[in-house]
Amino acid sequence: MSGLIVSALVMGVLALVLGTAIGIFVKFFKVKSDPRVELVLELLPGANCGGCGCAGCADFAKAVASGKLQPNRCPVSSREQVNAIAFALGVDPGEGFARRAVVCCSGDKYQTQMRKFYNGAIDCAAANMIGGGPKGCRYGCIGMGNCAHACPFGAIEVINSLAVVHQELCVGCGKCVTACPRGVIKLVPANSSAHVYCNSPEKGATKRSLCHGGCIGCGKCERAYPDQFTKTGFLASVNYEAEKLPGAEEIEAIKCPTGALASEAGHYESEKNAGKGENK
Amino acid sequence: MKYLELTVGAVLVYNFVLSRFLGICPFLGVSKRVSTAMGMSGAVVFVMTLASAITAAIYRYLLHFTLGGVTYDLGFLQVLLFILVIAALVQIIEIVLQKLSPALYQALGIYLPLITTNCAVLGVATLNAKANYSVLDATIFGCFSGVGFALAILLFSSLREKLELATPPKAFEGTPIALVTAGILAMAFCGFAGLC
Amino acid sequence: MSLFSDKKEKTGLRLPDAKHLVLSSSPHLSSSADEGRIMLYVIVSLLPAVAAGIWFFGAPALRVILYSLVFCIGAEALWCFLAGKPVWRTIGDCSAAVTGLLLALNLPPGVPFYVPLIGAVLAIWLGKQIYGGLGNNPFNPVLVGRVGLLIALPALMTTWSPARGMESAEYPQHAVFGMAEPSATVTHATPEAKECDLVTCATPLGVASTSVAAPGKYRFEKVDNSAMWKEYFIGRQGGCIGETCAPALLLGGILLVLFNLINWRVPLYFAGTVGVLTAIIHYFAPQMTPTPVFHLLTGGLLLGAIFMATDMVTSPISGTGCVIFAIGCGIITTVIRIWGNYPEGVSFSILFMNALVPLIDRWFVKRPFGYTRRRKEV
Amino acid sequence: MNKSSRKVMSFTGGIHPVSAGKKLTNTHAVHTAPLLERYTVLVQENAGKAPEVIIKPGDKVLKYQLLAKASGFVSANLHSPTSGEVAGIIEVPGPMGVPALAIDIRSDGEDRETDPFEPIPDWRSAEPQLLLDRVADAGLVGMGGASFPTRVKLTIPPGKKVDTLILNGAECEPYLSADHRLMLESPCRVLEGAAIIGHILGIDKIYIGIEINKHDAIAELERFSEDYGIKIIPLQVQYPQGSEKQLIHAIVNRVVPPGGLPADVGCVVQNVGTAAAVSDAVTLGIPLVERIVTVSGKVLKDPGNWKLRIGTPVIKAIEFCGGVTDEPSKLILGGPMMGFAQNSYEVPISKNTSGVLLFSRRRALNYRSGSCIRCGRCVQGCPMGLCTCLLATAIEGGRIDLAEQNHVMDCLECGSCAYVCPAHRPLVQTLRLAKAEIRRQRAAAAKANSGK
Repeated sequence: MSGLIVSALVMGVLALVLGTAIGIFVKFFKVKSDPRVELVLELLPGANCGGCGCAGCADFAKAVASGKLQPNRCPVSSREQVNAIAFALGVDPGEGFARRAVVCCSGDKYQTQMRKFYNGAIDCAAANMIGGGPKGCRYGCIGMGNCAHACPFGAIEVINSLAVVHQELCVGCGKCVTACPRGVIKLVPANSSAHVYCNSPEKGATKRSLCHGGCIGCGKCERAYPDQFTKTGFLASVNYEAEKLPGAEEIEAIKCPTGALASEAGHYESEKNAGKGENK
Repeated sequence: MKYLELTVGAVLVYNFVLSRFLGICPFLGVSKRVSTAMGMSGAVVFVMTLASAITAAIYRYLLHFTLGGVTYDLGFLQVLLFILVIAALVQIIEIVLQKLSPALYQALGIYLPLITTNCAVLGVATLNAKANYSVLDATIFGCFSGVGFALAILLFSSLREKLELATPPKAFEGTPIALVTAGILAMAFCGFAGLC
Repeated sequence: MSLFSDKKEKTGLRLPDAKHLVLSSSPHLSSSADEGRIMLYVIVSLLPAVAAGIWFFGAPALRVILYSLVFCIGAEALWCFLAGKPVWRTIGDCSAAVTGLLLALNLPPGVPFYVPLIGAVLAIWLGKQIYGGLGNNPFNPVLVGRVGLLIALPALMTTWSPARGMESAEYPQHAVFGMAEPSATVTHATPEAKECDLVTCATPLGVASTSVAAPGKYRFEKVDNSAMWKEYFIGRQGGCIGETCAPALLLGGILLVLFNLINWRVPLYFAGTVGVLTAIIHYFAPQMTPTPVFHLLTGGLLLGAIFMATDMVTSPISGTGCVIFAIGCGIITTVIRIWGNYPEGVSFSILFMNALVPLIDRWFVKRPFGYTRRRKEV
Repeated sequence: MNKSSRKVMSFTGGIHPVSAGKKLTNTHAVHTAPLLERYTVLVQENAGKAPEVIIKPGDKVLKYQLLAKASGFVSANLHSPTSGEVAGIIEVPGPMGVPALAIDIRSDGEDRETDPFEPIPDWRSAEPQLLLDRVADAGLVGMGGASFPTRVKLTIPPGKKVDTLILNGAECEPYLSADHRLMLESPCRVLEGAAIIGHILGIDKIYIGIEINKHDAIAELERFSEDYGIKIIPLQVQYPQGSEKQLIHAIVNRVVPPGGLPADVGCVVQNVGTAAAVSDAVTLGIPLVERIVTVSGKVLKDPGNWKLRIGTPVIKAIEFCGGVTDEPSKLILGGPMMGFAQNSYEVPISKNTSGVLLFSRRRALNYRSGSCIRCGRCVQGCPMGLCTCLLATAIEGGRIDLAEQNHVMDCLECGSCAYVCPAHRPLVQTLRLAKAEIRRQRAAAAKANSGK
């Protein structure tokens, strides 16, 4: 019996001493922190991609908790996750903000002329500093995969020296946009499905001599759907602010002569199959 | 000479991480950068030294004592008491660190509170008890066990920082290659066998 | 009169199309150095030691060397094949051949074929390829193989056979190395030898670590005297294939320095540290350790100092770093030899110091031009 | 004069590239190129801001007439290389690999000159400011490679004091011998130019550093140098001896601080070619429209040194040398260590083109992206004492911060590391990439700071 009492006593006294010690330390060293930051951080995906414009998820959590940013700025979180954060903080989740990246170039190694022998580091930025890498076009994708390395989600694949974004994996964080030395990658609304896969503002004939896949500025698309397409110089572009974004049927109807205007699925298919015919 | 044996034994021969395989969790967890590894090892050295001192004292004077002619043997409380002490120590470190070095606190993350359940810390306390070291011996042993941990994690983190730049096959990137490296490191430490 | 030159005939102009000109960053010239050639030079420098090994240990040594070479190159080829790397180009850089040769030199003669096989797999796969191949490995692959074998197969790795000449009547000591006296000869030269599996002997370091002092006598007198030193220097001692013959190793070292492949400081400081430390300890406590001459000439010190500690990939970059690395190796070797369980500590010490290389590289970088230690205010 | 007893200066690090390349041209006297039908003069010849074009297509111009006017402090005038008609302002392949604007001048074959400037033969009594203005008006830029406007280099920033002028006659790049021939054939122009620069800066300590493989040039200059009070310093044959920081260290044993300019240690460094141009501009009143260019390479039929006018397309320079005997795979403007590979024959010669080199596939360095074996040769060879291999590995692994900590910004891009690398790794390119990235980051940070 006395053993029981003594052991309880020993434990109790020790616990009391240690508890007091912790209490004293807390008094002197306590750091005030917003518990809501932790909460938001927990609800965030933790990819640290920087797509929100902050340096990592922790920074974003701070910004959201302090009301500087709206929760929907996180491109990785799904709508439900954004709503959960908004609900937890009792703030407005914000308007739809989803974006996707698109590599606006169709100049794979079969389409574009590989006119320059390049010998050096396999890195887009490095190649761009030396005469622009192995391809003739000064505006297109260099195809050495800096964007693919930068993508935290593995959404970019380099096929035949051309980067192609897998739309189902892309969250629109924009890391590839900063990684690309040429600015070929653009962020577009997530619900768009057709794009002009060309980035070169050069003259149609010049472009044609360099690349078979480039937009030659024929204006076919603009004539057919003036609301949805605009042509500036020799480069057509999709008007992403239009009421109805172009889809498969419009593409089908226009029949772009060079194939620069294509649906995402069609573009991916054609790149995947490019060159197979030639090998046979 | 006894202390030399104690220290060399704790640091090299019976290195906590690479020979006894204790404390692997933070060894793998916070060894991505040398700076955080150094912060962690500082915390571990501190906790191990203090925990060794306090637990040795508790073990010697609190768990076996005679009161009013009755001898009490509270050995069954050993683990319970040790964890209590270690937990309190870690709590204090956490509070202090959060105030003094928020960056390190952030970098250590979950591994800091996890020192509580770090088998290295509890291990050193139990080993002390088993060897029935005096309080001084236990403190020295605890401290140098911590130094051994620090040495291992310092070497390991610098290697990992270098490996980060290497190009291993995809399947071995990250933790697998780190574990292989830790294995080879342990092999190198085998050579110290028998020093004391 | 027109000054134009364009009317001139364009003769002899066979310029390629401008788009076939190669674009690259500067510089556009290179020295003749080449990775494959470096490894080839290393192999050339290893040849004296290989030849000495075969001379002293005969056919079993040759067998081990061939096994090791084949297995190392095979392991490399298999990995590259499985990993989808270019097989021939990887083998073409000769690094696997160097690893194979060095591994063989680090094995006792007469080990069964699976020892070099396991060693090769450990060295090439675990030591090198798993890290991404040549240049990425933090540990010397050969040592990963050897230490792995030493830990896993201690008995096989410490069964030594006597070197040529040790069975002759002039050899100063037979009994201490566990060999029969020449009068009752059982050597590999006689028919009886064929009946036994293996003729074994002990290494000087092994004998030294187990020798007991007779009262009033120098503990190591049997193995540590000038007559024995001469034998050790020539290479008439038990040991790994490549570690016994000092002249061959020194010649290899000189070749390496001449080829500008190693930092001469590393072997010098490594061996020097061992020599100085053992000299001090021997001076104050002669019963504790043999003389420095004994330490320098026996075991794998020379092989390790000249060929393994100097491995470019796993030693520090800067000169200061190399010196620290070598001194560290020397200290740890001495400590393990004198106090440790293992009679030999060269492999362990280099492996341990390999782990320190990233830290040495970080802390002892060369000061760039223009950075003064204390910025002087002018 | 006993040369062997003289102390030969040098620096630590660096490499000893093959010396055979120089022999192709260094005994060939400079030829003057015949007049061409067409010159495409790059608008931006200088580092800094492009000058403002003041002529229109269709204008008739005379030789030495001003084509473009400096548009700021760091900018330089541009003069016509011959008389003729301006056909237009067109885009031509530029020396940096990107198309550049150029003035297309159709020569009228008469090569009529204007006299843009009054010669100042007694410059010793002239005002330094007058001479400095002349240097600026004549459109002088550094002819060693960077083509920094000479006026900027000769205007000492306030608070700095210079006491030493160093002329760079090292010409450490393999293959090039343009400066060598210049010093050998017109030593007095070089010395006079040096003396004029010294007069502008108010300096009487003037050195000319020359690598000892040009002993004939050293002897030639020494014949006259005492008249000008100039000291000739023989330097060891070692690349990059002609780099400003290394040259200053070798000659006056001063160390330019990281990120600093020669003026920080009281020095001004000028190329010998620039000095000769200064002499022409001041004593003859001629602006800079031509320069000596080494046209070399084993594949050329007849390599040599040519006096070429700016705007001469490279193809013409190759033609002057009789074309090629073997198929070249690389065309380089500048030296083989720091020059730029070209992919067009239409690139015009500019004020800083010291060489036109054609390399066959065998001679040109073929980069591979193998991994580093840490042999440390690049570290030994780096004149700045950088651990190049560690830097490159870090950059390839995406750790630009690590590279920045280890002073990647001090890299000269001299190419010593890539020259000696046995794995033929594109080290310079990798380091250059990191430098560009760090500069971008710093600019972004500065912008963010100023915005706050």
